[in-house]
Amino acid sequence: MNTLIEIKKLNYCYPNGPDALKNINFSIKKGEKIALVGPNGAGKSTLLLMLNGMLKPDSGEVSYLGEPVKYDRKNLRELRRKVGFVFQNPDTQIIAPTVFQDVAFGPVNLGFSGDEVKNTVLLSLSKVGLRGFEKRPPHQLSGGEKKRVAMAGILAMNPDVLVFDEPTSALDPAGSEDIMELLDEMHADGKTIIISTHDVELAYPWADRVILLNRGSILAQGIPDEVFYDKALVKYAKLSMPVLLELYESLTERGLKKSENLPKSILDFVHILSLNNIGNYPAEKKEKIKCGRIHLVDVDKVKPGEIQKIIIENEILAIGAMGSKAKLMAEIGNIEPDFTYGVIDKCLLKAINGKNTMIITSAGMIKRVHDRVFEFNKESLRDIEILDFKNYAN
Amino acid sequence: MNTLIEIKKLNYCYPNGPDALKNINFSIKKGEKIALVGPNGAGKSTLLLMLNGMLKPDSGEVSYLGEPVKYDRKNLRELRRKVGFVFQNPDTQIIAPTVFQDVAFGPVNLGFSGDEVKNTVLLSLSKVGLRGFEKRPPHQLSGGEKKRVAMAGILAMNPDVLVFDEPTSALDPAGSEDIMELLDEMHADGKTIIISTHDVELAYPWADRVILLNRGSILAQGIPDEVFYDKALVKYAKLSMPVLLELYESLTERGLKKSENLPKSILDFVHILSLNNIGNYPAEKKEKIKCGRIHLVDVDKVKPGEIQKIIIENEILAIGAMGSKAKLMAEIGNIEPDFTYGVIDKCLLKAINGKNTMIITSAGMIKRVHDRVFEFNKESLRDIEILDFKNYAN
Amino acid sequence: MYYEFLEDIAQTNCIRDIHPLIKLIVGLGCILISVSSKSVIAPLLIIIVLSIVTVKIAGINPKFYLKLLFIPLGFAVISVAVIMFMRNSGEVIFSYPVFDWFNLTITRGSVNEGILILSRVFAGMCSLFFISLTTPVTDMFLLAVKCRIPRELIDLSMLIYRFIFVLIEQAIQIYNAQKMRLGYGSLKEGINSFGIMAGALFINTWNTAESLILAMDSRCYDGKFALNNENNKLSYPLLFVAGLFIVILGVIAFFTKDFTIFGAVFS
Amino acid sequence: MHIMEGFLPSPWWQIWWILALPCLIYGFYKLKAMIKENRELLALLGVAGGFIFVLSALKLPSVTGSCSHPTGTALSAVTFGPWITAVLGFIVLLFQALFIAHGGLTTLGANVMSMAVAGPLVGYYVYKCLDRINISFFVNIFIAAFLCDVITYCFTSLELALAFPATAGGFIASFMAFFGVFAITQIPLAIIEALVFVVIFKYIIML
Repeated sequence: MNTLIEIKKLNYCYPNGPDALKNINFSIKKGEKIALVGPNGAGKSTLLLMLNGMLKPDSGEVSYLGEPVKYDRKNLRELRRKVGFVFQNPDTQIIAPTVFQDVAFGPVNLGFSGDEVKNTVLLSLSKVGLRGFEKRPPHQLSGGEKKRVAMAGILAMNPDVLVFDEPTSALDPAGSEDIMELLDEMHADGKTIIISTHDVELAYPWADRVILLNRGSILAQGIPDEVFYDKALVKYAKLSMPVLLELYESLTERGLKKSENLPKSILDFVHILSLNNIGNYPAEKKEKIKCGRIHLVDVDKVKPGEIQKIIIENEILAIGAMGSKAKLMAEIGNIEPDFTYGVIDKCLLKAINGKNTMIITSAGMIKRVHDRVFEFNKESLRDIEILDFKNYAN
Repeated sequence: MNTLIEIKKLNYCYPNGPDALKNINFSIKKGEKIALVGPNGAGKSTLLLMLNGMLKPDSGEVSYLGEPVKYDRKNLRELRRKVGFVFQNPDTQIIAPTVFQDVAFGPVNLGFSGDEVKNTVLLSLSKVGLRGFEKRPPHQLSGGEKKRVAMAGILAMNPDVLVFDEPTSALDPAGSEDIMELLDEMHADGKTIIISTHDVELAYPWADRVILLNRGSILAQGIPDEVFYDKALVKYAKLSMPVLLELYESLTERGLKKSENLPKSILDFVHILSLNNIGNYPAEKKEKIKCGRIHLVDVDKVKPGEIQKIIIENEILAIGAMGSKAKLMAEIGNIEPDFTYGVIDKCLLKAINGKNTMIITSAGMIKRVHDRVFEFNKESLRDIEILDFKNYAN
Repeated sequence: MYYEFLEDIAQTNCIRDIHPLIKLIVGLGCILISVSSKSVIAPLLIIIVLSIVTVKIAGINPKFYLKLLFIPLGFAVISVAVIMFMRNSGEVIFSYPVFDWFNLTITRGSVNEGILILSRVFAGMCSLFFISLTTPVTDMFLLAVKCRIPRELIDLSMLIYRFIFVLIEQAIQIYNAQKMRLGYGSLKEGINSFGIMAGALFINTWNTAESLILAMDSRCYDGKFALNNENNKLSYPLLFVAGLFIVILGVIAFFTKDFTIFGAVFS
Repeated sequence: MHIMEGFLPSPWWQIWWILALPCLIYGFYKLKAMIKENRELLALLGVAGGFIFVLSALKLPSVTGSCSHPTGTALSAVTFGPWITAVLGFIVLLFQALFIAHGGLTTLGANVMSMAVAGPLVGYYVYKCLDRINISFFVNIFIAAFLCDVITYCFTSLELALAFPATAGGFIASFMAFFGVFAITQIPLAIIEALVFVVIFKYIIML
């Protein structure tokens, strides 16, 4: 992995304002998922605006792929094409009177031809699950839909890096999960993703790396476990510990054996407790019973009509859909997925309780499922099986 | 407790829009804490707007203290004075050039005299912890401060019922905790409080009663435990289960003994696990050791300077401040409180781990601390002691 | 407090997918025929036909449509009354002396003219409603480009279109918040509250503009706005029918030009 | 005070369109020059146009029968000058006709002349002149906004009177009649709107 964005000794203050950013140093590697975490007013948005040259630092340097950013018109345009920025409030980001026109705004200004524009726009809209919305005026969309239009508008410019300012603010749980799922899909597509948020529950399981910001300075950066498990640090940053970590901490204080990894999800927590011989599945206690199987359906290879059959034949009790294509397929096949976010972990949880599950997803994410299950099996000494349905028809 | 607001067979639809509310029936008793929970677009805000007559139902009845609401000018004014409404977005609620003028908007319209206006405004501002902010222009305030100005503006009209639309939206954890703490203070002041939210983690431990809304209809109403523990219901309402409940459910599925009450906080969870003989404090396992003590300091009776002394004399390891007065005192006494929200439970958690804690609070909340500790002792068969510091000086 | 936007209804009406050109030909054609009609026949025909089309085919709620027709009533009645008293010709049918030197008089000619103007107004409004309720403005921008209207003007219109809806939302929120704190109670409070709201909206406008500039910049704005890539399919048979309809109306208007209710006294 | 669709007969609606066009073209020419110099102004003008629409679409509560709010155009005239305001006013009036059935398409020319050209122009220059003679700022604002309002409706009466001159007394008598009838609602409205305008400026200055 090579360094994509590097910031060195950056200082910035708004005209007539207090210092907004003080001595910021960090670098972002290609393919990372970074969360910039801090309370309101910590300088998160200001820092993000540096990344695509919307603000120019007073001193210090921002470089992209090793080249210091030049603040002239041509170079800035180039940078902004590569570093896409999705603002917090979609109402001020959506410019045009229809969804199509808005998503086409970037491509048209980049000088794409008519057909290219059309193709990119339709592709971007289908990526965010909004095909068929082309003619709708933005003011008739819901908050989550507006956010996705804003995303499509940026995706249409095909950037390498995607920057999101508070991607889930003002969204309800279902809306937030949709958006986070979309971020994962984009990441699977090879994009580097940076989000800013004050929601620790959101950042903790999602991010590869966390940068903790307060009052314009970086307090800490590292993997989420390290950063969020430091109680004093989190408190100093005016944030709160993720609930699962706080519970884990309370329990270890009361004598729970510490585990190698900190719990990021319900699955992890159940696993940690079971390592302590707590809450083991009744049958599991007596003998090593077989875990449930995970049935992995490739959305491009299996027809919607066949899914019902797989479900019945394999005694499947819960279904997860990963990605917008999978959700669309579930809808066509008239299946109500039980999980649409954090799908793999939720299916693993069902599996260790002896239940069969199915994950519907597209080719890009299949490897991810295998990896996660392999890793979990290794760690927990279980043998959860994956059945691939790539060529069911044959 | 007598019925304050009652809604019967209410129907409403926006002109040319789809049905916004269908056959709504519920009643709110004096002194309740109600959370109206549902995804975005469920009709929460529309329903709230019915409560003070901003919208008139197409059919059905809204009554206040047993009297059906009359939609004429005079009666509406009276109703709006009694049912205060704080909007989601403070930017559209506080628009006067200074904080003082904004808070004074309601009292001036009520025809208060100059002195009365001044007194009410200053009192309201001190209730929300913003004394000294009178001359500040609102656009210079942080999100949390703006929200508190909006609250002060409503408090200044001295309503009986306070309605909050998404009180913590867009606030960071510290800001949200401050606001929820304020709601509790107002509740202790005798106000009935209704909030709308899509944040289940927020509503679950806070509310006395939850009304679950989706697509304009009430799906369920009842105590939070009942409503949120129903997985199918929560999923149908496009919400998510609170994390602790989800974990609890997974563990019971794996054989954890069900407890009488569902876990609302980390404390409850630790307690439930300890009932299962899990994660018991090492010392607790061998013999019944003494729990930590809770030192309860009345903010009106003890001087800030004396607190340091109490801390040292009693080996206090964690300090909680409840209410804005307590926080102010801690600041004066140069003490950094460890807890400012969910204080009692957090101190109980410390206490069962054998640590001494201190709670600083004002007279109105002292009884609440005693009640909660008494209840917890009864339930968990522990004997956590409270030491009252009401007259330390004497 | 605020109006329902016909645009929102147009976005979901039943004949949204017909090419805007056809709908504009019908709407504008009817407007032109009704303002130039010399008798009430053509306007009455337009009122009947377009109302049926709007309600039955485009599927607009008839109650709402009727409510819309009352919008012009106040202004129309007052103005028509003035005209009836001012433009006398022919036989006097009503006269009332107000002062010694002044008679309020209505004549056959002025009644005829009054009725004619009223019929034109209602036919004009029906045609306008037909356009407003069936043709979303978003469909018209591409047409405007084809008509060689300068791009800057169209781009500006598109921005205005978008921000009308953003700002109206804010205005409603501010208004509701004021209303809940008992603003607008008396005329004085009303003026004060409205002024504060307008001022706050003005400030918001500038802030919104600043974020908009940022957003446009971050999306590589280079002086271009995108258009919808395609309009609805233009159906030539339908175009022909629409054209025929207008021609027939025009012919009817021409041959009935001498018709008056109270006899031909009006030139 | 919008003249509705169908009210103005030929040739008057054509005449007002023909008179409005040069004003719009001149305004557009100025606007284009402004945007060329600083492209960001397009965004500002777009949002400002939205603001004018919203302000004029809000019904002033507690004043029934009100049907015109030139406050928006007056504010724009002070900010951007009267000619660019004419272009913004044109777009806003077009949207008003289509969105909320205020005004019409054939009468658009006449409405643009009265509301987006005559009113703002007089208001703007009165404001500029009074500014020179050291009159109190708020009094000046009041007078300018009041005149902006009154001129708009004088102009509308003029347009109506020209189209419908009285049989006895001709244009003058007709003008007096329209002017008199509408004065009942429009003069109080103009005073109220001028007061609102003063409050707006007091507010903006305080920030």
